[in-house]
Amino acid sequence: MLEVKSISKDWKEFKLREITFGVKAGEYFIILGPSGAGKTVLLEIITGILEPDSGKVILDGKDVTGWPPERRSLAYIPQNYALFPHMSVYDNIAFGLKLRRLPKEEIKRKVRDIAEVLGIDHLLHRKPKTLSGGESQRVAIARALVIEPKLLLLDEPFANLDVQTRARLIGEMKRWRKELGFTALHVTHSFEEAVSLGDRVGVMLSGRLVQVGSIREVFSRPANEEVARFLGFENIIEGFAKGRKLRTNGLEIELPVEVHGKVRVGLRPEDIILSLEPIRTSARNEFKATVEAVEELGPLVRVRLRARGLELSAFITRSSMLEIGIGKGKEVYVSFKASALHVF
Amino acid sequence: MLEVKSISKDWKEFKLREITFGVKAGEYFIILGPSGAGKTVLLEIITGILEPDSGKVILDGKDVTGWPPERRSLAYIPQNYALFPHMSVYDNIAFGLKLRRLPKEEIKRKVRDIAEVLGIDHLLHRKPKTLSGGESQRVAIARALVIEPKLLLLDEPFANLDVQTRARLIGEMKRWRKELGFTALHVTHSFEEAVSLGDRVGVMLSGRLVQVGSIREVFSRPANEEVARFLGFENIIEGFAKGRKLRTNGLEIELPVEVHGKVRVGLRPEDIILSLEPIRTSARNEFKATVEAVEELGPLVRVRLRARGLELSAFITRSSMLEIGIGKGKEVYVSFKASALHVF
Amino acid sequence: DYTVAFFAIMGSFIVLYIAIPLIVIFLKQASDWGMLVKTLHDELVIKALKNSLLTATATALISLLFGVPLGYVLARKDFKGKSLVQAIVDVPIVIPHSVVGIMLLVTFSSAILDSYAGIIAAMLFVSAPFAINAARDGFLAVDEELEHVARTLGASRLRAFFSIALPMAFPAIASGAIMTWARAISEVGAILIVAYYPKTAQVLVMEYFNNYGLRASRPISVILIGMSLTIFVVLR
Amino acid sequence: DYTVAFFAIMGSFIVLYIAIPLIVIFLKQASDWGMLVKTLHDELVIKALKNSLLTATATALISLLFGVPLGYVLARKDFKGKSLVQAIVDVPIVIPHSVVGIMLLVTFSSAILDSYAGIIAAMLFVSAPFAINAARDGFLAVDEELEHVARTLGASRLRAFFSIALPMAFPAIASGAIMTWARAISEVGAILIVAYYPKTAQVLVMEYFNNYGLRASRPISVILIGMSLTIFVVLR
Repeated sequence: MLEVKSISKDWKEFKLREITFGVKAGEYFIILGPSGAGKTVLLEIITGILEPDSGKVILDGKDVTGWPPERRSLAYIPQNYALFPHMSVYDNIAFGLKLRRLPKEEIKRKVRDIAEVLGIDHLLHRKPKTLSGGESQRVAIARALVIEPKLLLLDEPFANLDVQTRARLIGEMKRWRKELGFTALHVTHSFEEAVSLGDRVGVMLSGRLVQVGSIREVFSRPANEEVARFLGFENIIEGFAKGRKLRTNGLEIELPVEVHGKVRVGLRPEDIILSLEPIRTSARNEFKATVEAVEELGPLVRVRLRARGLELSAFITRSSMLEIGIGKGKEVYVSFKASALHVF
Repeated sequence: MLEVKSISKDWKEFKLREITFGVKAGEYFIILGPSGAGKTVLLEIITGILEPDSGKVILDGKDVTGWPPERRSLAYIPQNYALFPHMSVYDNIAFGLKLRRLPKEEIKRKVRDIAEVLGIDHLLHRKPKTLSGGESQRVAIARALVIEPKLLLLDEPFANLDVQTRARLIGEMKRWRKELGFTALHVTHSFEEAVSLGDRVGVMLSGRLVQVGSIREVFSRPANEEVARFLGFENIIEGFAKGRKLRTNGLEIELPVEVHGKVRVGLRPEDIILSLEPIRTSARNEFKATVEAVEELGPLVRVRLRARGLELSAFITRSSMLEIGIGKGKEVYVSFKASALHVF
Repeated sequence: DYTVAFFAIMGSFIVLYIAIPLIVIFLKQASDWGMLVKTLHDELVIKALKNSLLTATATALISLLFGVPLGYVLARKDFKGKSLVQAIVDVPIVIPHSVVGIMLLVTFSSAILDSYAGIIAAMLFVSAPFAINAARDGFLAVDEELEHVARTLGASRLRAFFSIALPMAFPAIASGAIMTWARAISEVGAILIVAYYPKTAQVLVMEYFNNYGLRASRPISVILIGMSLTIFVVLR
Repeated sequence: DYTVAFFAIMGSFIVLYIAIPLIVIFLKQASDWGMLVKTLHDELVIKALKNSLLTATATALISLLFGVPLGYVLARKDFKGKSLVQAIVDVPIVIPHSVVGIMLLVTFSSAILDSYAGIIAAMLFVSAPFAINAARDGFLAVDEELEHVARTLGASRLRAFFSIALPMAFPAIASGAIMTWARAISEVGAILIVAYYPKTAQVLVMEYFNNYGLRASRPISVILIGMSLTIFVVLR
């Protein structure tokens, strides 16, 4: 239903390069990427707010690349919701219907219907600035869905909400989708939203759409090192493999599968265990390493380590940091299971 | 050398209440607290930029509460470094010395000496805006230390630096202290800085100094529930204890020590293990629980759970979330060691 | 704190220098009530006040008609020569008022000489920048995203302008219009050259002063100050 | 995009309305070179230009002397009546220029009549707000933390002002001073009432126009525009 064909665009600091993908009717497609990847620029090109430097946007078989936004029959919910502050919630939702010159009674009925589905029928007389974040987001969704768009475009819709509201809205989003049956293209940096909502996921990194597939596919088989890093494989180890042994930087690492030649393996920092005493078991790789730096990430701490020539990054909790007494220069034992390694 | 006596102050949204503590000569004292606790207001009262509503600031036995900042012989490094942008690095460092009307040659010598210790002698002719964050911080420290202040006040000195620079500067700070032997009062929200630098630590929460002691003391024996929460005991369980059993919300929990009567115990979210199958061993408490919400915190995920009437919060890594397939409504097994419980 | 106290004393001189003439003229006029009443019955004064209000209002409306679209373009579009346009808009502020009159006469000559058109031409030149800059700032404060969303919901660009941008920028534009009006009615130098007739109140103040002295021109002044200050209070 | 194109066309009318008189007066004068040269040798003109420059410069300096301390206090201190002070500072912008002259004469009478002091008094009233507001904005842009740090390093409040706040706010204050100067030299209405003599260039333009017509007043106008635009370009 939506086809995006080799879209390229230079816009401010963003550079989109040859982006191609399709969204099927009824599908919920998620574009997952870190901030700065150019996700918003891509959405604005699809809506017609920006023109691409090259490439095509095809909607229901028609090339709409040069069309103005108002002719595309899409609905767009930007990250800040963009409710019209000078209109009541009712007028916000009715905006698109009034433009379509529907009879007053029908507008009233449609607004009430969608407001009921979204649980905002008690807010219709309020002004947007009196609403909470979650209520604003519901109004923005209602305003978009009431015009029955071919495609709903959502830009980080739950990013500015507190945790409870966010969890509730993600849950309800599934219900609304069943009830109203819309097609959606949703961009986000949140794995949680991707897991909870996405039929398919596209991973977008620095202006390129690197991998498209189901979340499980993408997560278990990252297309390349870049995707792997984005998915949390902070440690990428390069070396020469011979069967189940990998030689690198003077170390020998046991692999989960047999490979030969030059390979790269990925290892998540949370799969590394640190200890003061060696805890050798048959299944583990274990080395002595020196702490190079410690970096707090809220309740978690990232420890940067060096084992001979190999640099590794590990996550431990703040309480373990204090218990083990980890600090710069400390010598510790690093261990991880062979099965935690991911061979690219 | 510095004594702060029952300082209270209402300033903007901050409310300091009866703050009392002392810093001994040669000591490195850390005030640890979340942002919004009023740490900066406290420092500004000590410098004389703000006047307290009540209470006294005593420096070397003299009551300096009403004195203007320039008479107090302190040096203050605010969070943004506050380098004078219209002066070269040399003039920034020499600023305090020129005010003291030292002979030109002596100023030159002193600036060069301190710049050498801090490793910024090659930057003396540069303008502040051409410096990196780490360089700026070094210049700010040099400018403060060159006047040989009785006391150095630092406001979140490493908060705006990248991880590498921060780790390096924390390390060097220890060296400079040995070399120059100053007394310091350092406010921060970072446990890492407290652990690495502090001789003693005061925990400041919403305008009150709640506990003072060594970091190990504070961390192993939080004075109250509030401190415990700040130190990461997100789960506080209240119930009636009888020996080593705690009854609460229809559950029975094994305690590490014998107690009787109404008690509260703390449990860190990272000490809770989640699994799909029961993994009962003698040392563990284990319950069935329902996932109420999932909240991403970078590489970590906070899972909010309900076991009967008990609400718990647990940390797991993002990869475990995906492997176990945790989402709202899912039933899982929650377990934790008795020894992970902290009885207040 | 001696420094701040000293600065405050220095500063209060200039504040008093502005405030005292305002107070003095009202006080003196209060002790000369009869003259004020007489002035309010002077047909010439009434006519001149009408002329002033009429021309200033017309100027403000014309400034809006052209200034609002220009402000919108300056706020929303980047184009070659934009900074030149912005510079031209700001030029009138720095040109001596009598010179403005000469420039306009040199350019439009008899088309504007001694006519309502001339008064408005002079006022427009010196006051239009206020309307343009206020409109530009007003539109800059409206998040363009709102217009984008309106367009995805089916509004044309013009429709999005009238239903989103204009109503939201309205307070800024209105206060710009009031400033434009105030600047227009305060103009004297250019009007003296371009259009001494039809006589405006601000010119009449000068004429009464030259012909009959201070006492005769004071009541009209008080009336004009009253009007200006009312405007000013509305604006804040 | 038709809407924006239409807006741009509407907007360009007002831009052209401001630009064309500027261009026309220069072009016309270029074809009348002799008159310009003659004017430059007219002693009256030279004297009047000197008077204008002198009084405008004096006004700018006085505005700075009192306006900079006031701007600092407005930027750094909260006090009761601050908004009233700010309102008083902005009042001169909305008062008709001839009325400003009357107000000043009513208040100061013969002390300022037909003297340099009178010219400066009139200029100061209308232009001081520019200096005050520019100084205030300049100081607001200087992080107060810098002054705090200077003080902990041993500087008194006054010393911190002179070594930190003033040098950092200097560009803003300088551009405010230039605006003050430009506004002062552009004033006509108030000066005509307070001090027709000693004659300033902006008044002389008017006198030549009244006595000898457009052709005689044009060269002085061109010279004044040249000066104003130079100022304007320096400012940007």
